[in-house]
Amino acid sequence: MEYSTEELLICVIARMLEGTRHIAVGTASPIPGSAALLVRALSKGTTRVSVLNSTHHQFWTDGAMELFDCAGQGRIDAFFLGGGQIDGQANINLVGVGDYPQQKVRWSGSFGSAYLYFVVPKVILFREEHTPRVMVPKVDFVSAPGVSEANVYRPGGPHALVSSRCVFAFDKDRQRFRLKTVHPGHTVDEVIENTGFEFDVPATVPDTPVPEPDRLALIRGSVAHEVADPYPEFAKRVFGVTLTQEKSA
Amino acid sequence: MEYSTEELLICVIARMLEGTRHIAVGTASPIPGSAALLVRALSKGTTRVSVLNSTHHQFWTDGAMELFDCAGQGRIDAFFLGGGQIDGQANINLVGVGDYPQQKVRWSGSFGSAYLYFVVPKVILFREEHTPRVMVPKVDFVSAPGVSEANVYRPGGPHALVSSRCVFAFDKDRQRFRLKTVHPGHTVDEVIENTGFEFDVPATVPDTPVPEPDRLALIRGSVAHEVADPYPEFAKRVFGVTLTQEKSA
Amino acid sequence: MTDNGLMFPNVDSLVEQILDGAKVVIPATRSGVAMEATRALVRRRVKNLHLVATPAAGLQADLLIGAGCVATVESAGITLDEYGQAPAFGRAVTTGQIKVMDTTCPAILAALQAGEKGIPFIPLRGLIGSDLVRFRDDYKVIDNPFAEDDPVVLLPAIVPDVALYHAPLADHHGNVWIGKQMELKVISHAARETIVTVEEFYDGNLLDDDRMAAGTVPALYVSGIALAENGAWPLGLPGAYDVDADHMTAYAASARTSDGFTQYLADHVHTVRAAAE
Amino acid sequence: MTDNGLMFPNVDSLVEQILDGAKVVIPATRSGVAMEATRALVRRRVKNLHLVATPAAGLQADLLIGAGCVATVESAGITLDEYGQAPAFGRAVTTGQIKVMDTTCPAILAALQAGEKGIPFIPLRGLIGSDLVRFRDDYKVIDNPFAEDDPVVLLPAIVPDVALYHAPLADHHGNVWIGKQMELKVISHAARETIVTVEEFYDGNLLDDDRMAAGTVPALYVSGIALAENGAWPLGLPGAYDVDADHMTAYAASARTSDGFTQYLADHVHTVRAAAE
Repeated sequence: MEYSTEELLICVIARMLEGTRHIAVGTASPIPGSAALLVRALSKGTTRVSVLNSTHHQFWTDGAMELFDCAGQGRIDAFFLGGGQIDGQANINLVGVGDYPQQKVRWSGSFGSAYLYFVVPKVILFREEHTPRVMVPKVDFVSAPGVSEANVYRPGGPHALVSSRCVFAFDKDRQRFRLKTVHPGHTVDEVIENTGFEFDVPATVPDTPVPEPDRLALIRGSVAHEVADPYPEFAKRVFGVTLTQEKSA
Repeated sequence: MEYSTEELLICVIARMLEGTRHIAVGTASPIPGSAALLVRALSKGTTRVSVLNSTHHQFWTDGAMELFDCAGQGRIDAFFLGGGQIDGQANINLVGVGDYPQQKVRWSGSFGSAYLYFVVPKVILFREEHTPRVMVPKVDFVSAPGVSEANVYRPGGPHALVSSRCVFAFDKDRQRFRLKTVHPGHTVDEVIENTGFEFDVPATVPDTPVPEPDRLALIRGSVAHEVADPYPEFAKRVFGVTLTQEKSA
Repeated sequence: MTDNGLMFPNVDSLVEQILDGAKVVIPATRSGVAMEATRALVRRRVKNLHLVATPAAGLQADLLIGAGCVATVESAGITLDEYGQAPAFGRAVTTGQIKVMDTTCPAILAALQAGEKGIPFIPLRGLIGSDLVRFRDDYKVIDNPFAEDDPVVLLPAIVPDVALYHAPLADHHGNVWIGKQMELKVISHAARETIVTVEEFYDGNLLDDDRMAAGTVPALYVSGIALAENGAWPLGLPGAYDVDADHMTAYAASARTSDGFTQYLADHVHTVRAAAE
Repeated sequence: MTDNGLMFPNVDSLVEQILDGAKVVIPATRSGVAMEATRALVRRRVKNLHLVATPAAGLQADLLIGAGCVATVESAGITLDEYGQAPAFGRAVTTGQIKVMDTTCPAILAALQAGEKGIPFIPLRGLIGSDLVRFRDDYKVIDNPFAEDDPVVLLPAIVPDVALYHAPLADHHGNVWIGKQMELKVISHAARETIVTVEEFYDGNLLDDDRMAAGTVPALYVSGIALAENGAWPLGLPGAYDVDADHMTAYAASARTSDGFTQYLADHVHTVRAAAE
């Protein structure tokens, strides 16, 4: 069965999240958002998904504080973070390139990363662009560190890094990434070449499993429609789905 | 014009509060509550009065936190506290008699006193019973201290103590009460005899001014009706006013 | 309506969720007290509760204390308000039957907000020099690190095992409408579990209407709901019904003695179940 | 309706309340941004604002920064979301025109809640080891006094001079309905003054209906209100209207250069006033 890169990535992330009780998804994360909604569909309702800015997939009534308070209470089990730069210790940089504060390139800012990375047990780093300018030896600014000293309160942290080329697992003890699978059509050498940081490469690196047909059907069906609420542009581009205007009372 | 003790006390307290921007009144304070509502009536609406548990005279929408947060923000200018025991340093005891914790007599507890006494600029102590068992040399338990060390953050504190016999002003520098006026029909000697703590007595102690006729009219008119909402028993007993059942939508 | 496991057929089965020794946070007298659930707890003979009042309590605490269900009370005050002192509470303190963690209203509220935020402690102005601080080993006074010579009290966060309250409405998704009693939102967030009785059910989803959503605790925080018409009786429920003044007066009179309290339990707590059986 | 001094005849007179150098707290893009008031501030050529975002901002901050109204931005992020990076903000940082106090969302929210509570600081988990702490001299790491060897970050309270936002409704008493955007309650409480534009007026008193009261900021906190239909345009207002995507796309394209930004101001900010005069 044919599939797009987006659909492959949705299935990759969904596999990491099966059985999760409560997944929260940030504002600029349509692929992780779709993965979370797929997991919910597969869970027959036992997985809760809170998509920020969605009309229908969020449960907040306490304003901007609630996501963070909820995470602090230990009620959020998985979240996604990205990064303009990501390094081999899973540090992420959402602030900019060059010497802070007067940087050469300025991005938007760290948002919730410096908190959620510490308190959400399973944080999946997701960044499609897999080039040496993103996957760097050392980030120029640490928005949120990948690892902490032993005495720092940190129930949460990085679980894996998913890109358009491969999946890295994060090894907390070694404080490094390990190449887990390479997406079909990509190679280990290509990953090494495009990654600025060092990582562990096992003797054999399997291919990333392709999307299962039943999941592709779910993605293109209910998930595509659900994801069109928070991410209309994405749903149109990837699934050709446009949400009919439907306002809450 | 004839007046009751309650009406005298309402006028005494009201005189201390004229020009106040925002007065808050606790749950068990019908006389201070009436005084606050009188001040509001006299202010032509510039004084704001928040009566706890009133349907119509409070502005809270943030639950039990709001009164205290509001006081912490400096938005409450006057409040009332009582005490099962009050001593000459304006310490108050709302907890009980005897050695804590297994006391001989246990009262309800300190409520907001240990906070509001510190942050509300003008706290008026009000206790009708003026006997040596209430006005003690030293309280058995300090629910809230009358005075603090110089380095303690304390924009608020005691302004006066009003009883059924007299008015004491509190002198912050001397950390003692000074007898200010004695209510008509009472004497300085009687006050001394019934007060367990020491206080300053000026050479001449004037009588407490009697209620002005226009204020009595206001008290018996609009104030009596307004106070019947939070304090129905009091309004019935003192003013013979019963609120007709009127529910908010 | 999905079978979300949140709906209990009656109050007695609902309160099975509250275990002996639980730290139970309860609302103030006028905020929606789960009195029917409280009577069910007394009938179940729950033991060693640690009650946390938000920030004060009344009849509910007095009943549980008098019935021997309580080991510890953390509160800024226990009172029957215009009906007088809480008699069972007074007896339990003077005889040393319960431990009281005395505090002041904003301290208990701030500590619950700390629990809500997942922060380990929270500072509060005031308190210094009061015997509340002297007798609370768990309160600490530090120098404000942001100023010179500025002592400030730190309160440890409160994370209750259970929040228990009575609300006007819940929907079949498990969302609970509390109106403007925002401290109920705080305790629902702070506690690990939230157990609620409601006056009635709401058709539809409370989160779909922004006017209702503002005063709604989402199902995310809720562990169990049961219907209990007049569930706050003899206390009132804001916007719904007033306190039963005659009953409160009668309770205050009965509970003045241990025997009278026992008789009250027999008449108003235990017999109800017998009648229902 | 009483003449409570809160009602302003138009947005231009309303924003006179915001002085040069004020610390102004603003909501996030989807929470009710007072864009009409922002354009009025640009027309007034307000200077040296210290913006505090709750906890991030977008077009509003970008416009004010590009127009030279801002000295400092305290924020967890400035972005046009799906319309790209905030171009005027990016230029202002790379040229050193503004000071940025970078932080993380829950830190700014917690610090505003500390302002709301009148506490001098508040702790927060996380952050340790990030460059946010390294570059924020006003953040402190202490040892948690309630545990052994447990470092925790303390954030100083934020007490803004003014909160500025756009809400769906206000009544003639000065009460403002914000729905479930509870962070607007927090900033209204934390700030010394609250300045609001509203879509429309509500007949009656918002506090009289518990359904509305739950989502209402009482007049007690409000310093000024003016009517501004479509006042969040080109941003959306929850429950009322969506973002104007075409306009946002056009802004993002124009503002990519300084000249384009100046032209945008001429076309959409300054000319409006000229037309109205």
